[in-house]
Amino acid sequence: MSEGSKKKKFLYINRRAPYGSIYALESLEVVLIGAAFEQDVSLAFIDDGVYQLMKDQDTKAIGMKNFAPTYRALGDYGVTKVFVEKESLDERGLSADDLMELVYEDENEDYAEKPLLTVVDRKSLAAVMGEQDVVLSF
Amino acid sequence: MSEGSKKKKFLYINRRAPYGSIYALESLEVVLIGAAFEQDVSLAFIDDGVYQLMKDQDTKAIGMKNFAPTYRALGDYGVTKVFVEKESLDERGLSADDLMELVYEDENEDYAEKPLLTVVDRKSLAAVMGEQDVVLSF
Amino acid sequence: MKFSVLVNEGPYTHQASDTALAFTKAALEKGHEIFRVFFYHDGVNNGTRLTVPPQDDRNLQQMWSDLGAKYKLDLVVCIAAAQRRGILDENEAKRQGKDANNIAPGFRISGLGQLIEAGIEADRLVVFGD
Amino acid sequence: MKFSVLVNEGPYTHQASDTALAFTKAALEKGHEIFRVFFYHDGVNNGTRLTVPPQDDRNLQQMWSDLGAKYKLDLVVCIAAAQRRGILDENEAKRQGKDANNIAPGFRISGLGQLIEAGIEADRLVVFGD
Amino acid sequence: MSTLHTVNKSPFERSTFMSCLGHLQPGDAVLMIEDGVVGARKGGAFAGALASVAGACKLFVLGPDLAARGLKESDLIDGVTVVDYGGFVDLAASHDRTNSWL
Amino acid sequence: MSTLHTVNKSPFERSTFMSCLGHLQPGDAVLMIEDGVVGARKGGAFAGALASVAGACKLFVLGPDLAARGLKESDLIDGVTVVDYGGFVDLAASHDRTNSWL
Repeated sequence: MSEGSKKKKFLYINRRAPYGSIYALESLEVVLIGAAFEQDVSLAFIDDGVYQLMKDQDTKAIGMKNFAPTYRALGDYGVTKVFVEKESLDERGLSADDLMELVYEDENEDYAEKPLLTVVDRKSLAAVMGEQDVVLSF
Repeated sequence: MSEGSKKKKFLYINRRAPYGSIYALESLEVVLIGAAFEQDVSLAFIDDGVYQLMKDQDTKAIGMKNFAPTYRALGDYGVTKVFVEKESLDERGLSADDLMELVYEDENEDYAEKPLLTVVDRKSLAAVMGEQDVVLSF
Repeated sequence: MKFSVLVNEGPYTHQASDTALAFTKAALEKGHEIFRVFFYHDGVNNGTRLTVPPQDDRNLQQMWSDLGAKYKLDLVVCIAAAQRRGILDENEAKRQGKDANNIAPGFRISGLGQLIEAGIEADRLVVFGD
Repeated sequence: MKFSVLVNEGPYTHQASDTALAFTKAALEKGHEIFRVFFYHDGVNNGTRLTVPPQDDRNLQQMWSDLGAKYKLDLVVCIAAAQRRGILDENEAKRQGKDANNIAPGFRISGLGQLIEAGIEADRLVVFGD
Repeated sequence: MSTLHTVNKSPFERSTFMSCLGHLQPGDAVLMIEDGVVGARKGGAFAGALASVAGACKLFVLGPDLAARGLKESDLIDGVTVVDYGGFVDLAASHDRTNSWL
Repeated sequence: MSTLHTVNKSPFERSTFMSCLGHLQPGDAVLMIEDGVVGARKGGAFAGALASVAGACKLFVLGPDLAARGLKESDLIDGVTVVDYGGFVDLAASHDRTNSWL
């Protein structure tokens, strides 16, 4: 980016389960469009938002499009700071093993494949929230 | 009512605070329209629904119509079984004194004025729910 | 058995319309009768023909209209809720001095009394919402 | 200071639009600038001119249009969200082969990029929703 | 004279799930649909509350919603039966009334 | 570098209120608006949780929403300040960012 242009820290917080409401899908649409603006983007999955990342989502019988595979593309869009809250997993009887194995290629390290999701505790996530310029919660 | 016509037991359950969403108001609209059908109607206020009955609601500054006075008309519409759940009041730090003093005139007892609201416990209310033909929750 | 269905939320934002549609279809396929589907609150937004969902997504208005045509369903949009939210048929648009209408094929606009009647006439009323 | 406002719910069903309107008005009256009001999710439903609220109720679409005219506000309805929910302007209606449009005066339809831009250009982005 | 209760929201998001459990009568049935299905997961914070009513009431989840959220029947607490939309219709028909906790 | 958090739903209905309280940083402010104002009532089930953050964070409620629900300033737990829409604007301006818990 040129020196004069603005670069802001954007955090998208995903708090709701997918499919029961459209917020998860329309949040993802914002993130993908927003990638073109080359801002400093982070994603957080907390509360029921962690269900958006579940493995083996199968939406055939509810007649809705399964958009879980789109999360695999986040790295290609330059979105690599993706946090999952540990306490939110714990409360739901879930662990990181229940989530999709998402990776990205690190262009700063010869495109080495790295895990996309970082499980962090609530306190660390609160600190991330406190470092942003713009926070959008869905 | 004539013997051949159907008379059903309708219960309207009000679970949400007023003004934050339209459900309380549009529930009241159903109850008032429904009165013309001369069914056996009960109302229950549980969870945040108890806030619909609060005294001294003043909506001037939020620019919305205060529809609390409409509850005073319930008796005139023949709706006299109105239950408020005790546990819901307790959890919110409220008591019956915080609620509007609503009355109706009992046409079976020479139009004696009687209190409209009956505070009942959760167990009794569950029993009321189990006696209905139609239950609508708002 | 005779069912009535109440849909309290619009399409896409909440799953209510999807679930109500699947329930209604399953009931009909089992040979039950659907006395009426009543659309209340934001549910009235299921009845606009102006929606253009993405090509890889379902079209809920179309699915309701199609199911309605196939089984001659009575799809009723509450008039008071519809006016608040901008769902009008040709008559209503004229009466309110509006220059356009947006009601979808197979839906009709009527009063809340139709919901009470749906509760009285059906053996079961099943509600879908937020 | 420069604010942007995001409205995520439609009128009447949730209080979001009322609160956003009151916030926007208060900010303007304090001399702040409103860079943009962006309507997303069901928020796009604030932008239909076909609403006919009861006579003793507020008309939120009218209030947004009026405030927009008074302060020359940029009221932007998200195109993707609007298509799903049946909010169209004349161009979109033509492009999609629809026989009517319903956008209200003072609102314009544009892409999600306008929301990101609103976040970048304003000092603060304030969000109202369900 | 029993009731079919439906719960469509996650107990982690809304109070309807617990409010429903607090208003059950013996012989009633609870059907978790849409986001409500996540409440039936083994090891979750509400699994105990749900299990505590399983003796007096029958518990069901809507299979299509379970699959959409990446959950399997084996992920659920004991005593929960998975049904499809046809099963939902059967439950509505076989109980005297439906109470949708919205 | 502090945050204004807004909560617009009742803690008795949704989990956003408690989730917000769990993610505060010292020096942040919480503004309860719309149905969220009921969480600040004295004697309510969430009054203790709210009071426990009052030392590290500042607490506000939107007066117009409080009045609409029949509550008065004297009904609130100690340490909560009532503001109007102009005060909401001032809070949004004086904190570095707004986090709306939806």
